[in-house]
Amino acid sequence: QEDEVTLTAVMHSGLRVLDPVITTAHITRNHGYMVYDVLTAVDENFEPQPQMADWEVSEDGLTYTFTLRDGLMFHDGAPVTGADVVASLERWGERDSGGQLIFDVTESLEATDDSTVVWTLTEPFAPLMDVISKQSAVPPFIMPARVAETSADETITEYVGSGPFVFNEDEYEPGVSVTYEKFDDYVPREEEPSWMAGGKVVNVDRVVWTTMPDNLTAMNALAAGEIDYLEQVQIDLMPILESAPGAVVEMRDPLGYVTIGRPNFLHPPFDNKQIRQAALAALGQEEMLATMQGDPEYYKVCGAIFGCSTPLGDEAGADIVTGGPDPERSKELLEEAGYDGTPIVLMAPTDVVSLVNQPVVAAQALREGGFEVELQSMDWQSVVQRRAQQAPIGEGGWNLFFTNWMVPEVSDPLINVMVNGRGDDAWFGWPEDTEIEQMRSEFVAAETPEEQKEIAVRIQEHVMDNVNYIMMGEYLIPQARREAVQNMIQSPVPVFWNLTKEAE
Amino acid sequence: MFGYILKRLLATIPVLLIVAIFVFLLLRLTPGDPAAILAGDAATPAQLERIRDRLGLNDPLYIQFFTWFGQMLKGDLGTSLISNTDVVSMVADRLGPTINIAVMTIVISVLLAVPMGVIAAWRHRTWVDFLVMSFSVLGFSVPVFVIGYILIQIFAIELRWVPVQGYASPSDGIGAFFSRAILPSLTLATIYVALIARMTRASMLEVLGEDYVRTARAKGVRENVVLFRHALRNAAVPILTIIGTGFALLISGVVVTESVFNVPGIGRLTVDAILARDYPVIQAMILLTAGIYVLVNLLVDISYSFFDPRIRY
Amino acid sequence: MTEIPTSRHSAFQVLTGLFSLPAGARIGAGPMIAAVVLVLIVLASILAPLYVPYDPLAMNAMARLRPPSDEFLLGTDPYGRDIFSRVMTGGRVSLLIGIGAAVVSVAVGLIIGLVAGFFRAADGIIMRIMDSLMAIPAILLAIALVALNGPSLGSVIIAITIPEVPRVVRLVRSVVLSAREEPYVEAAIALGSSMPKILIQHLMPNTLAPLIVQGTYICASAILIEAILSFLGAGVSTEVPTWGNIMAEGRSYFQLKPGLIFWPGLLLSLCILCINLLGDTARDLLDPRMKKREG
Amino acid sequence: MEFKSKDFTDKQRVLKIRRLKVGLTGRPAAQPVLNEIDLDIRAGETHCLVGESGSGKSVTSLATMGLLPKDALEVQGGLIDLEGFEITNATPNQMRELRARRIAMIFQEPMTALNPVLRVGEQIEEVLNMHTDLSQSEAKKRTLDIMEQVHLPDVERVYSAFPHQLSGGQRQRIMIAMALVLDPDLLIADEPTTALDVTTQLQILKLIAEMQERHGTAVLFITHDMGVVAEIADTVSVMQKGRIVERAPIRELLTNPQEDYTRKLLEAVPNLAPRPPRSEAAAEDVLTVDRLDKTYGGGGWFRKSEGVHAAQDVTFTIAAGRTLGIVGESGSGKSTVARCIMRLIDPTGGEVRVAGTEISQLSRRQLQPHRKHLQIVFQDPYRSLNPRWTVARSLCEGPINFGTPKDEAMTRAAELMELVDLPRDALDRYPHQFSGGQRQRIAIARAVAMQPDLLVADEAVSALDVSVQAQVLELLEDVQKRFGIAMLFITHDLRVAAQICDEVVVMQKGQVVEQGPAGAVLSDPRHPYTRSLIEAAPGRHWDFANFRALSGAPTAQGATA
Ligand SMILES: Nc1ncnc2c1ncn2[C@@H]1O[C@H](COP(=O)(O)OP(=O)(O)OP(=O)(O)O)[C@@H](O)[C@H]1O
Ligand SMILES: Nc1ncnc2c1ncn2[C@@H]1O[C@H](COP(=O)(O)OP(=O)(O)OP(=O)(O)O)[C@@H](O)[C@H]1O
Ligand SMILES: [Mg+2]
Ligand SMILES: [Mg+2]
Repeated sequence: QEDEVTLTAVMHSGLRVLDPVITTAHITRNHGYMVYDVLTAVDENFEPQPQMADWEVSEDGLTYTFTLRDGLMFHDGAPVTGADVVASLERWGERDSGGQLIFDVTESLEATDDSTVVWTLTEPFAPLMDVISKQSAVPPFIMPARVAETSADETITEYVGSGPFVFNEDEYEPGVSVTYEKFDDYVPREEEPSWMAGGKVVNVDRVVWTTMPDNLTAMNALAAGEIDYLEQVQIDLMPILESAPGAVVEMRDPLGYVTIGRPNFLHPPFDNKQIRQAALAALGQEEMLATMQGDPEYYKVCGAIFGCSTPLGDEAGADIVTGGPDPERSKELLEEAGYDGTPIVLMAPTDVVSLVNQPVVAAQALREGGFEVELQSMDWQSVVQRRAQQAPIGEGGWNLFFTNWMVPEVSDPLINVMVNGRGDDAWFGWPEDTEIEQMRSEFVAAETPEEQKEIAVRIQEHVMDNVNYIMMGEYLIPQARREAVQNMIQSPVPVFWNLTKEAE
Repeated sequence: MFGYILKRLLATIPVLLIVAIFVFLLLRLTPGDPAAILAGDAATPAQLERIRDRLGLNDPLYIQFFTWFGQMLKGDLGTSLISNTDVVSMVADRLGPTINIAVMTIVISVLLAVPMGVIAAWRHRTWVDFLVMSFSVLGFSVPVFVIGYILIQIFAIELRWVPVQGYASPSDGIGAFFSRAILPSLTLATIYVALIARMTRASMLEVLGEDYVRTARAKGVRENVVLFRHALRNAAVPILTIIGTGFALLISGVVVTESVFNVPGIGRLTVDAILARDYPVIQAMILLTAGIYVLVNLLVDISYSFFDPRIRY
Repeated sequence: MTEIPTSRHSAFQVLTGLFSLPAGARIGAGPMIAAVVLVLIVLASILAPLYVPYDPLAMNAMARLRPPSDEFLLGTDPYGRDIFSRVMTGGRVSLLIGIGAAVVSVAVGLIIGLVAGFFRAADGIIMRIMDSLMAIPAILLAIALVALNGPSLGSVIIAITIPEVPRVVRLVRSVVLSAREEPYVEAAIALGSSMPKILIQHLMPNTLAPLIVQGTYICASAILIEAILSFLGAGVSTEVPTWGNIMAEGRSYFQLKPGLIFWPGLLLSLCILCINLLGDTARDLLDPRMKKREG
Repeated sequence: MEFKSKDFTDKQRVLKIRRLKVGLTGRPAAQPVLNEIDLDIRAGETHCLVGESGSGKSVTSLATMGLLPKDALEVQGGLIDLEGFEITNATPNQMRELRARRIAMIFQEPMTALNPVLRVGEQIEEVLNMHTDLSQSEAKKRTLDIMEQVHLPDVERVYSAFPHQLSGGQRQRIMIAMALVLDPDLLIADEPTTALDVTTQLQILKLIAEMQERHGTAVLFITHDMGVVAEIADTVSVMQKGRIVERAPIRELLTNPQEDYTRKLLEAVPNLAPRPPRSEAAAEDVLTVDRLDKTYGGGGWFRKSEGVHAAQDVTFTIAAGRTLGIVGESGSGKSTVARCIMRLIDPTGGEVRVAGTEISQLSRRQLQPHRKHLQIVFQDPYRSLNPRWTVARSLCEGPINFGTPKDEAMTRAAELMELVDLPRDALDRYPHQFSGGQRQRIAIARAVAMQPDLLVADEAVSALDVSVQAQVLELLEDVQKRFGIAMLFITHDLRVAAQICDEVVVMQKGQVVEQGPAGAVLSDPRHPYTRSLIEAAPGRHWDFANFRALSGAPTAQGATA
């Protein structure tokens, strides 16, 4: 027992929800990858790869057959069967927006035997493999059927998976710390690991995740060697680690995040396209990113709504935000639109570090661009509740808020919720945008990557013109580790297989 | 005595009841929706609505209140809306660190502050008095988190005497516990020391002017005996009182120090719960802290009679 | 005939003395310095807009976290705003919060306390409610209240005030309860004075001295609580600079750019130090029990 | 009357004070508090220090003990010699050694002079622990022994009692035991009996004398009560404004005082023989108290507590222009009766009729119009006036409440100031700018301003010096005569009662034990309690004002010359 290797990692947030299907929270998704396995997963080239199962697609593109590999076993010792897979996919399909689209065209989904699952569609759904292999927001994790039968609106209460780590329920303290043990019976694939695909070989005995509410404390703890790994490093604080022996700062996730602003289409003034465009003109990516990140190495001015380094990413029509703030243009547009000086209610969260800066910088820029701005500070929970309010401004409504996404969460028109144009059914802000819906249907129907790309570019142009949302650029968050921790997989999701920890 | 304790315990019931109603209403008026945090960024309105239904958040307020209240009477504080864990066990896990650190803080504070206050009063209007008072006013003037950072910088980073952060329970070894608990305790103690030293001084000044102190001196009693045997015991009641009411300050301080030193205690739990609108947890926590506060002050009141035989219940 | 003044009236003597400083009143150098420093800080804060070199809100993403220089006297913050301008302007709101919280809680507490102290019938209920308010941890209540109303200046003041009110109520009530046993109050009853008249003319002035002392402490602790609320993310909006939120914003930079915490912290601590010192002095001077030893 | 008359010249001198000067710390130029004091006390001698309040008696005693409050007072010259040891230069340690062994002190307030949180036995034993090497059990034995000597009952029990569990007299016995346990050569007693009942006072005085006899202790006894002086002194020093103005053996001082000041002091002592009765004009009754009852407390949440029967079945009447006195020891219920009559508290039974109206059952509101018929003057002149109000405002408060216009009230206030012999311009001053006697005059003026039918004076002169007391009593009589007010006069001082009352009611434990014309009750008491009260009055056979024994007293003047 003495030479058990424990890895202590400080994660970006406390784990509170243990059900990776019910929530989109990143920390819960990360937890999902520890405990559960997935059927298939994209690799670093965004190519779906087999994980628990191989698959075959029929000629007509209507039948998908999945075959589970041998040796798959849940932590309680039961083998993974086709029934488990079906139940898990069905629960996931109720929660995930991509999943919902697939189930809309599903004829049947059944386990034909213990290791085979057949998915039959009523019409072809080209991106099906991309959707079920996606890394975020909700990947379809496979659970035992009895667990997966829990209603999709209720959280599960049993945490048994077939992933490479076992969740230690006794040592779990919600929001504070969670402990995972190596699952000795896990059989990794043979392939080299790449993102969530490939062999998941565990080289440590225990992984402990904790949170530290104070950034500085976490940095000091890593510098002092009290922890092994720090998921997110505040850029400005990097000098603390630079001078600390044994600490390494590096990039793990090459894609990073986007930060965006979302206007409310229901109420003046942002129900007016020209005024939305004025806002776009008033804002400048560089100013905002620099304030958030400081060091230009860790941000990227980028106007591609699907991300600059993704297959569908394209910066068409984006110079208006990438070219720096243009208050004059903004004023002109406001003039033309007949802006009457109604103040814009801009919601500013105070308690989420990664979201504090944007509204403050934006408020300043918008004012310079001729807007009246009412910056309303509140905690993130209040933002979350308020942004769901469709009421007019005077009755608890809002005009603009900012949030962040991981690049893989916005990387195509199906995943990216902000390009949904279905009015009341759309994401907060509720644009009623038939053109974009049309383009999204075309995207689903598209058969080749080239075709998809072409549609994506049109969506990009449309979004820049119509200002469905304001792309404020990409940024990267480095991680830090002790030198003794090595071989961590480069991926948007921090995963703890493959890595090794030497004695320090 | 027993009758008095019983009476006081009964008297806490209305207090806690008012706290319960107040907090319940306050929380339901506060914007925020636990269903939204549960479901995450991309949830649709229909999904949220269904989750709210499940959590009982769509019931009329009074039904929610009586459901919660009825369960509470049965000792069931419910389950966290967010993490779906039993509130009682959640709180139980977090209580230890806070209580241990609080106790250590009180011990440190009393051991430091009382002699300080006594000496300041004894040497009233001399440089000793000035020094003690300056220190105690200073302890009152610097925000807790700044004190915490300074202590970390000096003792953990520069001197490397103790770890930067974390908590170990005494069962993990006394050394581990002390090395991690000492800085948070000291941080919290600065306010408390200031408070107690100040009150000790004031109370001692008053007592030192009393006739029986003069009597003691007239008996030829040594000065330290005069101070600690004759005067201090008589000065004890206000000091105890301030220890009791200062407990509220301690709870406030705990919230901050637990963040700075990464202690998994109830202060952080409560703040997190408030920010996540995890109603059952907030309700339980505020009731718990209010209960502890009331209880501590009851203990303080009872301890009066230990120091002052005139007080009998 | 010489008479040794009893404690009761010396309290009053000293109170009048506090404002007119009669011959023989001894106020040490400490409180004098404190008063001067405090006045300087208050003036500097109020007049800040007249002399600070930059708009405290003006950002410059390209000039973030600059070290002190001729251009930026104390350097810049993570938004590229001038720290000097922010710190000096920040005092206005911090002091406003301190004074606002002190005035509001003293005023509200005074009214409730007088009522509780005088009307036996109301006393029980009022004190139970006050006990309850006191039992709720101030910070948690404040966070919840700020979450409820949004972190505006007003709601921060209210959030700080509510937990302080019960303390003031208790103080006022205890003064009223003891003062109403005074022979001069009984004499007033015998002279046919009505209850409200006795309450306002005889009893209320007794609460003045302790309230002044209490007020200084509330003022000082309000400024501190504002800082803690900011630290916990429930403070005043960053568009309104206060010492508290400047420090809270700078807290991550404690090791790298201590100025962000040091300067507002210094002014804040100096201020509180002075207020406390003056409060203590007032207490020493006003509290009859303190005088006893010398008298 | 019998005086002590032993000659001490051959005895060893215990205390010798020469040209002692005490002043405010650090202000040698200021008026000194003690100015060139000389004092000698020899073994076995009782030396009394008398003088008005503030004359420096206590400061003298504290200087001798080396207990002057350092930050306020300091010795600025002279010497204090205790059996050859110079106290003014002693180090704190030397002083500490001296105390309790060679010099001990008893203070006025037995209530506050004992540490309330320590058992009394321990407090005595502490002296032994400090100054001797006695073992624990020996110390306890000695303690119990000395407690026996001061006639404490049930010493084992008292040993482990706390001060608040003992009566005032018992506490003072503890103090004496503590002072005498190491057999000091000098005992200083600063007003040791002033706070006690006359009967208890007598016992304590006897005890001190007995202990002195037994141990040969020299006693410096401070008092302002001439009666006490007459009882116990061998020699007397009279102090005035920090000086000793006269010193003489007791008999000489009482029969033939040299100084005007001494003479004035003695003349002011009221006579214990009742004054001649006033003619009984057929006036109507202003106050009728009928079977008045008051029980404090009782009730309670969990158990019914007993409650204190502070007044039971009290019945009396007072006619206009007459004075009725209520006397009795502390706690006998005097104030309770007064406060019931004033309706400051609500009686639990019986009737109170003032100027024809039954007021005991009226509500506050109904009572209000009747308030002007009855007024009260309290004991404590410092606390009965609102310190924040000018005299004028206090004087006008009542009349304005009853609808007098403001300027009219002011004019009336000015007249009243004249009536009570204070300058008109004093109206704009605050209470603290007056002496105690003056303040009591203002309080009387305030009461009189309402032109009441009944004036209640609850210990109205007890807090005042004898000389001031005499003036205030005079004023009360004067006011009564002028306005024909009926007066209820409450006092524990039989001398005062004898001089001012027409009728006297004697109370004990809440009950009236005897009542009747003052002359009858005080010179021919029927109830044993009244008798014991009168017998305990110190110096009761001496007519201080006339420097001779009371005529008709059992022991004639010169019996022990
Ligand atoms: N601590 C002190 N500081 C300043 N002056 C004092 C102090 N104590 C006493 N005095 C002054 O010394 C004088 C003598 O006071 P002292 O207490 O000896 O009077 P006393 O004769 O004992 O009067 P009483 O009969 O009222 O006890 C008074 O004028 C008093 O004001
Ligand atoms: N408010 C009260 N509550 C309960 N008991 C009281 C109260 N006031 C007085 N007593 C009790 O009633 C009894 C009579 O008290 P009262 O004050 O009338 O005596 P007194 O004769 O005026 O004594 P003194 O001469 O000391 O003024 C005492 O035993 C006292 O303890
Ligand atoms: Mg005296
Ligand atoms: Mg009385």
